[in-house]
This record gives sequence, C-alpha cells and structure tokens, in this order.
Amino acid sequence: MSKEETIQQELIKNFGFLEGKFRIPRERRIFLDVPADRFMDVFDYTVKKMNFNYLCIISGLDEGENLSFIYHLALNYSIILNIKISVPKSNPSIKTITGYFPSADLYERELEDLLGAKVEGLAKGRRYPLPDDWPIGQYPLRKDWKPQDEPEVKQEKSN
Amino acid sequence: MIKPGKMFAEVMNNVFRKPATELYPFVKTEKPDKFRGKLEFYSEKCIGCKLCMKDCPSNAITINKIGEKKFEAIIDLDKCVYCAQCVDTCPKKALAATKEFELAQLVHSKLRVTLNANIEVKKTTEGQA
Amino acid sequence: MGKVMIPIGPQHPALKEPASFNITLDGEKILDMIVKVGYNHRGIEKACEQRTYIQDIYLLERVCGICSHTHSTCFLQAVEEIAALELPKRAHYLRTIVAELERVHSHLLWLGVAGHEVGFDTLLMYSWRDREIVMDILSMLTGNRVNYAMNTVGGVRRDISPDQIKTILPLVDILEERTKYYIQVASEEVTLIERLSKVGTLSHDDALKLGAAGPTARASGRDIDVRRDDPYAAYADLSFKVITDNHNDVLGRTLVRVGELMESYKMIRQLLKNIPEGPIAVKAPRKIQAGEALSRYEAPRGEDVHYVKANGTDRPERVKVRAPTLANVQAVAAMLKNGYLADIPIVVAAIDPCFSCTDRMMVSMKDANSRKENFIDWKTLRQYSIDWYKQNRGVDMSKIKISKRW
Amino acid sequence: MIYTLFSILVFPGLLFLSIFGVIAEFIDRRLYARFQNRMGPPWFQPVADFIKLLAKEELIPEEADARMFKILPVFAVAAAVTAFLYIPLWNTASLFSFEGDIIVVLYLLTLPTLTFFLAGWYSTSLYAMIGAVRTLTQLFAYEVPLFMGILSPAILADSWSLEAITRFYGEHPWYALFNILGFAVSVIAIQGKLERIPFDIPEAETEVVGGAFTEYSGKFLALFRMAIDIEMVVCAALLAAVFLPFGLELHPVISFVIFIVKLLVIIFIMSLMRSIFARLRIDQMVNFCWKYLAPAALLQILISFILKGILVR
Repeated sequence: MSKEETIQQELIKNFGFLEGKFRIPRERRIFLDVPADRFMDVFDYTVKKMNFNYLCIISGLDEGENLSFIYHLALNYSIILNIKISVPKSNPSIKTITGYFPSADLYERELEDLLGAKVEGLAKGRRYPLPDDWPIGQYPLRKDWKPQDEPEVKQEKSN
Repeated sequence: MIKPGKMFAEVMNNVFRKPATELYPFVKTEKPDKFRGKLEFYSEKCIGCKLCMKDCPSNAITINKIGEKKFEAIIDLDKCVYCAQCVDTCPKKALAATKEFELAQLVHSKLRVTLNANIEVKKTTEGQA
Repeated sequence: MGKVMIPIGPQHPALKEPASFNITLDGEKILDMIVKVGYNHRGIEKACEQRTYIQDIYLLERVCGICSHTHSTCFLQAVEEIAALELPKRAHYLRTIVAELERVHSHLLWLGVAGHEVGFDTLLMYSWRDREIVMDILSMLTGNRVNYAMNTVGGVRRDISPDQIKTILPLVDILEERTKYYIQVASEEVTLIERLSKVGTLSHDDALKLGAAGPTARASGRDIDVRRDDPYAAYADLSFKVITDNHNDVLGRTLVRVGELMESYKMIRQLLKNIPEGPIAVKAPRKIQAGEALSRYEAPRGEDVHYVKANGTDRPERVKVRAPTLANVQAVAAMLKNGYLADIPIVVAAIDPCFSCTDRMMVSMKDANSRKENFIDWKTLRQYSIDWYKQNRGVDMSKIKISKRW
Repeated sequence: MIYTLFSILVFPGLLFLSIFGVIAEFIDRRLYARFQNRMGPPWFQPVADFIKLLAKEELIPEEADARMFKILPVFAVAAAVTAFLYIPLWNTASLFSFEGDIIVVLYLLTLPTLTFFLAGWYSTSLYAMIGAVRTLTQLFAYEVPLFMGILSPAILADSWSLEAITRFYGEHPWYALFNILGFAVSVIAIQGKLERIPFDIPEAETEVVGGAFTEYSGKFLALFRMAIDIEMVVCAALLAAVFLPFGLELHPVISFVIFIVKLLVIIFIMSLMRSIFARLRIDQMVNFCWKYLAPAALLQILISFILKGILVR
C-alpha cells in the first residue's frame, strides 16, 4: 500500500462520494475530481487534518461550457494532490482560500483577470496581471478570445 | 571572526595583473564549435518538404520553389531566434548553422536574406548532433 | 520630513526588471508598501496554445533570461510523462548537468547583483569574472551562453564527448576554489555583513504561511528541496546535501546560495564521472495523446511548476507556468516591514526576483470597451496619462511642464 | 596685482585645479577599475563626460527656484577653489596666509556640501529631497571627527596658520609620525565629505537614484561634477600639507614633483577604500562616526596635548 493509496483510502473513508474519482498516474501524484459544492470541506480536511501545508498554484482551465480550477497541494513538499472542480461559465463563482494560504491572493486575482472567474471573499485590490485600462469583459485565456495580431512593423522606405 | 577590508589582499595583487576584460570590437573572442549563428542553405539537397517552416518557433524561414527541383530559402534574420531547430528537423540536412553572429543592419529590409539556389557545397557539413 | 509615499519602480536602477513598490516612509523607516507586478506579462500561456510542442520549447525557454533550461526541462518532463516516453539514462544525466551548471551561473550572477545593491561593486566585478568560466563550459556544451536549446521532446540535442569532460573537471575545481573565497568574504567582510544581517527578516512560519520557495525559504529554516523530495531527471541517484540556514535574513540567503554552489560542484563531478553510455534521445511522436501532468523543478530561485494538458493534437490545450518568483514576491512585503529605505534594493534582490518569469501577458494600448486599436500621438497620450492619474491617483501631473518646445 | 590675479585664475588657481581635478578623476577611475581587475576608461573619459554634459539640454523643474537652481553649482566650485588658495602646496608659503586660516579652509570645504543640500532642497523632487536630507545627516556625522583630526597637528605646532604648521613640521619632521592616528581619522572622514563609497549614501544610485543631483542635467550637473573633482584635489592637498609636510624646502621643481606624488598617494588610499568596502546605511554611518571616529580623534588630540607638554617646553 504505497503512500498515495493510504491518502486515497483516508479521503474515501471520510468522504464517501469521492469513491472512483481518484487517478494516480505515477508516484507522488494524485488527481481528484470533486463536485464544486463539497469542495470547501474536502479542501479544509486535506489542509487542516492531512497536513497538505503548501499550495503550489491554482490552474484555471476553459473546458467549453464550464470553467474548471485545479488546486495543487503538496504534502511535506513531495506528494502532490490535484483537486479539480468545475463551475458553469454562466455563474463561475468560487470561494477564496486566502484564509488558508495568504499567498493565494495573487493566484486568484490572475484567475479573475484571465478567465473571468468570480472569487467570493477576495479583498478588493489592484488587477493582476492585466493593466488597469484593459477593457472589462475581455478574458484572454478563454478559448473564444482571439488576440488581435499586432500590425507588422511597417517597412520604412529604404533609402 | 570579523575582518574589515577582507578583499584587501585580493584587490592589491590584482592591481598589477592583466585585466580580465577585453576591448570587444578590436579583440574578437573565438566562438565555440557548436555555436548556432546565421543559417547556411544547400539548395541541391533540399526537397521542398517545408518541415523546417512548420517547426520554426518564430516562422522566420520560408522555402520557395524557383524551378524544377530548385528551391530558395528566405530567412528573416530579425525574426530568427537561432535555435537551429530547422537544422535538426531537416530530413535531408540541407540547412547548417554557421558561426557568423554580427548580423546587425541599418536598413530593416536588409534583414530578409535570400539564400538562393546556386551556393555550391564548400565545406562538408559534419552533423550538428 | 513627515510621512512620504515614494514610488520605486517600475523602472529603477536597483530593479533588473519592472515591478513597482509604493512605499510609505516616515523619514527613513518603511511603514507600509504595496507590491505591484504584471508589467512584463507577455501572454506566453495563450501563445503556447497556438504553437506545436516543438515550438513551445523555444517559447518557454524565453520566459526568463537566466533560467531558460529550467522552463524547457520542466515543460518537457510534463509532456514526456503524458506521452509515456521512456528517456534514455544518458539524456537524464545531460539534462541534470546543464541544470546544475545553470544553477552555478545563476547563483554567481546573484552574488554579484547582491554586492552591487549594497554598493560593493568589487564583489560584482569579481563574481561576474569567475562566472565567465561557467558560461564558457555551457557554451562549449550547448553552443550558447544563455538560451541553450539543449532539450527536445524525448531527450537532448547535443552530446558530451569524453575530452569535453576532461576539460570541464579542472574548471570546476577553479570555480570551487573561488567560491570558497566568496564564502569567506560573505562571512568576514564587516561592511557587507553589516548591510546584510538582520535585514529583510522572514520567520520560519511566515515562510511557511506565505508559501516561500527555494533559497528564500531554506534561509528561514524550511528544509524543502524538489531535487530531494520529488526527484526528477538524474537526481534520484545523486548524493547531495540540502543547505538550510536559520539566520532568517538576507545574510542567511547569501550563505544558502553560496553553500548550494559548493553542492552543485560536487554534483557536477558525480554526474560527469558516472554518465552512462547510450543514445541521447528517443523518437517522439508529433501528436501527444490526451492527458494532463504536473511537473516540478528546483530552479535556482525556487520551485518551478508546470501544468500541461494535452488533447491528442500536436498543440497543447493548456500550459500553466508558475515561476518561483511568484511564490516569493508575496514574502517581500512581509520582509520589509519596519525596514529602512536603503534596505529595499537588497531585500528585493535577495529573493532574486525574475519578473519576466512571473508575468506572461501582452499589453497594448486599446480603446476601452472597443477592440479598435488606435495609435495616438504624443500630446493626447500625455493628456490621457494626466487625466488617468488625476482620476485614479488624485495627483495632478499637469503642472510638470517638461520644457517649452512641446 | 597681476601676479596674484594670475595665481588665482591660472596657476595654482582655477585652471590648474580643474585640469588636475580631471586628471585626479581619471586616475581614481582607472585605479578603481584595476582594483576590480577591469580595463578602466581611457584617459580622456572625464573630459569627454564634461563636454558631453555641457552639450546636453538643462531642464529646470517648474516648481524649483530657477535662480538658486542655477547659482548653486557656481557656489560649489567657487568655495572649493578659494579653499585651495590658503593651502601651502610645494613650499611652506601659500598664496594668502593669516593666523587662523586652517579654520577658514575647513569651513570653505563645508560650503560645497551645503550647496549639495540646497540643490536637493530647491529641486523639490522627492528623491532629491531625500538625498538632500541624507547629505545633511551625513555632514553632522563626519564633520566633528574631521575637524578634530585636522586640528590636532595644529595644537602641536602651536599655531592656527597652515604656513606656520608646515614650517614647524618642516623643521622637525619626526613629529609628523605622532599624527598617524589623526591622518587615518581624517582620510576616513574625507571619504564622507567627498561622498565616496563607504559613505556615498546621499547619491546611492541603487536607492535614491541621483540623490541631490537627480533633477540636475546639462552644464549645471557638469559644474557640480567639476566641483566634486576639485574638492577631491583640495582635500588631498590639505591632508598632504597638514600630515605629510616633508620635502618642502628643496628645489621648487623637485618639491613640486614630491607634492604631486603625495597627492597621488592620498588618491591611491581613497580609491583603495572605495573598492574594498560596501556602502553603509545612514544610521550605521552615524553610529560608526560617533562610536569609533570621534573617540579616535579625541585620543589624537590628547596625544598632541601630552606631546606638546613634553617636547615643546
């Protein structure tokens, strides 16, 4: 029973609905899909009880009609648990985790700017990474957003 | 233990040693042998498969057909990032990287270089790998 | 002088790259600061989705000028994990050799920059002179001093010949000699120690709470290192020590980085001595099967994380890059609490920030709410900025008349 | 009259000083480079910088007081040059001398630092203001040890005129050895006055960009640079006159050469100090000056008093 399976068993023991949602492609990596409404208590359990004390990053994905977010958590810096939640694009609201990890503030602002997620409980603050005068409603990392290619540097009339 | 002016000895015996810096434009440093500079094109080997155009990260190279089994390569020296991926991808080894790196131009249009067909094979190109 | 709010950056001689810190000062003491990043964002993640895997290698190599091998290796480990490619042992060894050489060149560069930030330019000149030895080794191995283009999907592009190994080993001894001298300088030169110790303190649990990574965290006593905890490439069969220090300040970070240099030399010798024979790359398919992977890499500045999602075509569906500086930049505000104005450059330099890694979106002047792009002349641009500052920052800049000619 | 005008404006005066200032800056930069194992700039670099700055356009911020903004660089150069006239160079006689001229020289050397402060204050920009305030705090730190260090030989020579001091030490040069501590304190304090590395806090380019000179450009900045060069030569000459008074009575040409060698030795020491230390913070600098420099200067004065009692009577 490798370490990854023990973690899997412990999570299934506490949260029955997680049965079968696990995927362990290689050692020290666990992928887990969690329904969005039960996410906070699974997250709270893993961080508080199972001592996943390091948040690598939150990756945002645009999957057609819903946005999904993957929280990469590390157990004493070696085993990575990737919790994935999906939220419909119509109301893409997720709860902030700056309570557990203050550094998640920048990661969540990035999700808000680039993917158009609505993070509840995130403190009002400067936009990251887009400039202040970036048009509202344009979310560059969405699949339907096409960058307007810059005009080719016009060849000056060579003398 | 604490010693003020720790680098005193090092600094003193460096005063009379030859300085480590060189005056670049007058003193040329020799390039390592695997250096990836301006590209060289052997048109007789080229079969026009355009694989290099697909793999170029900054689409700096375009291959044109200018006759029966004759091709020319047009390279934007300012777009090219000199990664020599095209040299590796080319199935027929028709491209090679030279050691030339001083390619600055005053006029922008001079940066589009056409390596046309009639370059005869000067030196044998030992493989890049 | 009472309370003063002074902006440092985005363009400032102390900062190598654009980041802005608005600091409220009481005389020389810092009361509060706001860190703003995002000026160097070039949209690399969006660009990755429109290029093939081979083109992405060279794009991701240019995320950062100093740690280019970091990003290309981290990205390729994820891609090779999805494609279930089994790399030859020699390819792993070659990647680790270039990785450790890059760490040596990055730490020596940082040592010089730290010296320059505290006005000790002699240390800058000497450490950058010795760094030339590493740059020569790298350009001998890979053909280039910085952007090595060493990796390709499924392995490495250039091999190392036995006589190259023979030339590298004595050079590594010279480097080790010079680094021992710098350890003495960092622990004995009075004015340097005076400027580095008890500056930018970050306690152990602050480092844990703020998620600091790399030398910044190790200098606050956190014993974390991806090379040992989550080994990749050839690190599994290397024996090395993870240097930690509990000074919790910039002096600790200096000693950790210099200590890591010594470890890197040991590792490079081990790698060069028992590098196995065999091919250096394996034939990789152009289209990678669907799947997702997360790969981690111990960059000179900290832990670099790449998340790649593939969808069976020859272009990745999503590439997420988390550079080490993004984790450390949160800690800067905590470090600078009740520090001095003179400490800002050295504390900011101490996390060895690489903002070009941290930001990846392209910025262009566009009309608000309309995608029409207009090129405006200098006068309206100036008027636009004056109104913008008046409206957003409440500062009337129109009084600054540059000179009569405009 | 013509001779004094000539000596003020040309020989030991403005022209000689500015040329020697440029040479001194070149020597300093080339030595500093060689200490760092670098090639260093060519001989005409300081002159080229000066001419380039003269050609550049000067921008005066609107809120700054334009008149003061323009006058301050001239004050700085004037103060530095007039100080030079009272210092005996290669013979024991200086141009003008009266009882108490060592005090006048020291105050004339403080004037440029005050003009740096006013320059920063009048240019009303944030960085310049911070740089100006730092110049003042630094002034209070190094001024007292510098004065005590330079005045201690005067106590032994029992007179306040530079000429009398050099004549006294010319007669019995061995007494100069007792002032070694005073010489060390003065060299360190001079680094503060000239704002060089361990104490170049006011214009630390990595923190406060240009310090007091942030808003200056064009010929005003050129004048300020010239003032700093001249001040370096004047301070080196003062230290040479007070602490190394040998080789003054010989043939004028030989003593002129010895005077130049003395200046070069002092410039060598200063650029050596510049290359082996890191820049201190302003609070560390003040602590260092009051904890170590001032007591050392007091000790030197004590030695002078005791020696005066034993030797002179």
